[in-house]
Amino acid sequence: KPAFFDWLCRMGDNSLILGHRISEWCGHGPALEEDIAQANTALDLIGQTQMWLGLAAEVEDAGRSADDLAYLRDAMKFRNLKLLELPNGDLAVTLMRQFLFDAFHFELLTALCRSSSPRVAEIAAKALKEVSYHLERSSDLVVRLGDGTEESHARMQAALDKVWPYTGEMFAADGVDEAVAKAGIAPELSELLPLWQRTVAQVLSEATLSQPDRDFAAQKGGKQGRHTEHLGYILAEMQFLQRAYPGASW
Amino acid sequence: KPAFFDWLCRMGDNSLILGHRISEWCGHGPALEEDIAQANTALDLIGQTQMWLGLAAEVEDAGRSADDLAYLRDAMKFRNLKLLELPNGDLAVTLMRQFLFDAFHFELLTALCRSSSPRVAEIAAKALKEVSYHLERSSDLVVRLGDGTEESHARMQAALDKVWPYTGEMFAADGVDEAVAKAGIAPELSELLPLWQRTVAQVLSEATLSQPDRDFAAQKGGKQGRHTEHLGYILAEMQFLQRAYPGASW
Amino acid sequence: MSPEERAFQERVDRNEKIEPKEWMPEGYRKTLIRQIGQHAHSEIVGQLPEANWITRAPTLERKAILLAKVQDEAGHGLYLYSAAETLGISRDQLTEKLLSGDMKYSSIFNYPTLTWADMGAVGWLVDGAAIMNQVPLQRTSYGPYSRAMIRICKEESFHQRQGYAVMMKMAQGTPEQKEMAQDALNRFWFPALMMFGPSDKDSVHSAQSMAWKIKMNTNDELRQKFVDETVPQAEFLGLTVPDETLRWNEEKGGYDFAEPDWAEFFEVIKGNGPCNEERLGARREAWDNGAWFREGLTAYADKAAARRAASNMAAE
Amino acid sequence: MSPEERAFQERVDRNEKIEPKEWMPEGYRKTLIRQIGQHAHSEIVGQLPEANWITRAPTLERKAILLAKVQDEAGHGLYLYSAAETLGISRDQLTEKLLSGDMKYSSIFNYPTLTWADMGAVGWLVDGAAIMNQVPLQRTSYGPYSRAMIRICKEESFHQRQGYAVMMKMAQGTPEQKEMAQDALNRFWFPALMMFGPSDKDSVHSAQSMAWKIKMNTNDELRQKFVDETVPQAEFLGLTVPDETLRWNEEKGGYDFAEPDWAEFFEVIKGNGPCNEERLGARREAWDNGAWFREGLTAYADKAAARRAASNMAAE
Repeated sequence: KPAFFDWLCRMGDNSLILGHRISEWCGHGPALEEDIAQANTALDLIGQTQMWLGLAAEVEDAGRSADDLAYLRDAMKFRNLKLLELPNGDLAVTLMRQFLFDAFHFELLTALCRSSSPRVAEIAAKALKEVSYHLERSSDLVVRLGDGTEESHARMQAALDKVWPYTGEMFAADGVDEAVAKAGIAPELSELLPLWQRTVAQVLSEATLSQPDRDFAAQKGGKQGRHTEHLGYILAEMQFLQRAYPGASW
Repeated sequence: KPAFFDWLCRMGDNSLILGHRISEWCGHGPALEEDIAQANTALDLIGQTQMWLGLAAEVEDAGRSADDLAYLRDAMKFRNLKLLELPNGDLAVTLMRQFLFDAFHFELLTALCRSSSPRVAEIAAKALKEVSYHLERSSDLVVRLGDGTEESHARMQAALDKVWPYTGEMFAADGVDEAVAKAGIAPELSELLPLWQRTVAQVLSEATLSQPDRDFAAQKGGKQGRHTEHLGYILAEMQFLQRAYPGASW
Repeated sequence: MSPEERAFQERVDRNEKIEPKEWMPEGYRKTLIRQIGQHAHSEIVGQLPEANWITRAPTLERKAILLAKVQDEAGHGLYLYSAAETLGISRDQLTEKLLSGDMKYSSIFNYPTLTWADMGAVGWLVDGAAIMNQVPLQRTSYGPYSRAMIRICKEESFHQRQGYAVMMKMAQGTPEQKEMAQDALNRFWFPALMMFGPSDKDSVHSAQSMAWKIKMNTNDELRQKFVDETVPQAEFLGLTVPDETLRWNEEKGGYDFAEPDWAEFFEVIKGNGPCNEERLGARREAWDNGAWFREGLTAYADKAAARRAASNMAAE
Repeated sequence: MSPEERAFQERVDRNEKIEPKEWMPEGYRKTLIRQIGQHAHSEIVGQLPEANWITRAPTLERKAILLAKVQDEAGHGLYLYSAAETLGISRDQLTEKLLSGDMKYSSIFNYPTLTWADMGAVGWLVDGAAIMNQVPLQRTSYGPYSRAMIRICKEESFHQRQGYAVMMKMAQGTPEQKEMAQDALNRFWFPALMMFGPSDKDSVHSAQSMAWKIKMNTNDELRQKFVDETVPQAEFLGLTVPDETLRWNEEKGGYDFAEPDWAEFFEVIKGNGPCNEERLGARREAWDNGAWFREGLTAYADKAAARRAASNMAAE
């Protein structure tokens, strides 16, 4: 059960933190269609956060709500991947991060539709519909911008090089991952790796981008609460009102 | 007394918020000497904050400390000038803001050394020593960068144009200012204006910069708690620990 | 009036819709471009004051609602730019006019959003005032504009209700929340009244626009209507409208109220509002930083078209 | 050994200080440049992990202390660059070597500071380890370096005490604070042990450096000393050193302890630590963004000199 709770926090924190980062683009996007798509993705992710953290709160059964989990935990207790808390950079970094995560997220949710937990399967099925679209959009943009102008190609390649060392954490299973896999709640992460690699290889090739020659698993720790220095700033901003006005109702 | 408290908060919040902004440069300055000088200025300003807010807390006599005032008020209750919460921009904006404020701060503290409140006079005398040096340094840098390269000149002029509409607030007296002036605690702000104008005109002329042709008082409200959108972000960051761990001792 | 102009005016008078390819007076076209363009720009710039609180929204639910709202606004921008495009001006041209300062956006968005209560006040008052303007425009004479308005009004009234709900929570919340709510009302009341434009006696172009059914009511009519609807809502919230002269006038069946400070209004229009530089700066930065993105997509589209052409050629 | 080299070595053996203009072997000069340069770079880069918490320091007092500390570090950088300059290399040259990755800085600064307790842990453990290295270097053979070390050590031991005081507050604070303190110790323990460099058996150049009195103790000696001093301090705080194998060895009069993960050490050195890119990126950005500032000052200085020359000429 503690492992299940922890794992649910990972799911919820991933969507919360990525949703937060994307929402920073609101009103600042390069084209109206892109603004709308980003806001929509953020909205989907916040919705998924409500479901995952809602279930986490139920499983924990300690009287906390999804909002309590989102707004009243400090960085050490957050379980999201480090990849997702990286600053947005130029839009290239944002989109590349999105694609690399979407490709993983899609496979994970697909597998979760067969979870031994009906609640998990139900949430996964709902989220999968949205994430299928996220992946479609982000892989399409990676292809078009990778194979666009010289500048867009260079930016996308630089973005890929930058975020690559953070991608391995998605597949690095620890005790929590093993426990939920054993219980049939979630798949073995190692099973997802070849699927992810295939998607990534295919999209990057179509995008005329080269897979970086760097250890893709150099950066880890987020799932265990050891984050980058960026997360603290995200939370200071995100949690301000709940922290400053404890107990108020909004 | 409420006016005195409010006025002391203005003094303390000015140094707190400017100190905060400058401290953002720590480790990111253009030259080691500049890093040291910026950190030193920030340090002076935080020290002054402790004195002003400490006295404000005494005057209020409601059991709050300087730290409570700094860390547990939300933006509406902050009384600093809008000028001081503007983002740092390039170093040109930071230095120009510093100079324009230092020139005011210097005259204000000079006058406050003759305050009818011995406590105010004492703090002012201490702060004046530091601020004399701040003004010396910032006016020197404005001159050297204004009359430096074409690029440094252009940056300093752009910085001046940008922050200029925020300077008038320093001299815009309201009921609080009038009350403390009447009590002999603080000078009439209008008396400081010609002194400030003389310093500014002299330094800008030596710096080969032109005084902007814009209303210098277009931006107001900070002293009454109506700030820019930037202050909320400053406070979210600054106050995080005190908000997240109420009552803890550090 | 030429025969064409007369025929045109008769169609308008008969409430027929004018469609893009049909003849219209140059003035009609120009006025519409200016009005629809300004409206579109307002939707786009209007994202910024609210985007300012998305990352700080106090609950997941409120964050989702705010995101959806900002997304809707971008969508409205899209409809309106499309409507303007039917008049022969491209979205990029309109954007350049916005960024150069050639075209304006609603001056309300040059005021900052300083507390969470502002998310309530903006929804309640700003969207409220916007709706007051827009509802009659559903019957405007230009077809594409009228249809855009119908879609937009539906969503806007939803936004206004959400804003009022936020305001309600705040007004009924802790003393600090109530203070924020009152402060938000204090700050947004007069700027909201300004949204209807200058007083009728100072308003230019109005008569022609009304004849063309581009403008359906006078500024003062709409302002009165807004005050009459909003004051009871404020009372219901337990908040005080920041106008000491406000009182019910039995005779006219509406409130007497103070004029906004028109000097401030014209200052803001001129660029000296609290956030003019931030707002336009943010949009310029977004546009400039996005150049590589737009160019990349265009280059890809060109390459893809060339590839398709080549493979068609090969297939022939 | 040439006669000059022999004479030089004898002076070193007699504990005479070598001064800038005196003859010295090329290897001595080069090794010193590398060592002093690395040390200077470490002071500069070392500002970043602590600067990360200045804007979030929990009280005004703590903020002031932290600011003063970061300022001191910049000052140490200044002394050390000056010491290096006496060996014939300029500060700008050294900076370029840092930014190009040619010269290193202490790998400890590639670890992030994640909670406020890290401000304690960095002061206590990182400054503690640095002092352990630096105290003997006050007696180093090169005069300017030795004098810089004397000034620096005084301030560093002050920093270490302040760090320990923060740690004490945290360890004696709320359960959450204690948890942060323990977590900080867990994260910084092994990286602190790495600060003394690889085990003696893997350490190159050591013998020559020790003969020249550039290095005063072996890596393992210093590491042992650090562990022996630090473990009781951790116990006093009520914190647990994250090393299950740690135990007192009566026979050697010191602790037995686990080696750090040297594979991790070499990965971090290679650039794959948690923050290598952030740290070097921040310094590069600072340098690049500051170019106009440095150029502006130089241009002014040139103009001012020319003006002085002209007015002197006129006066003659």
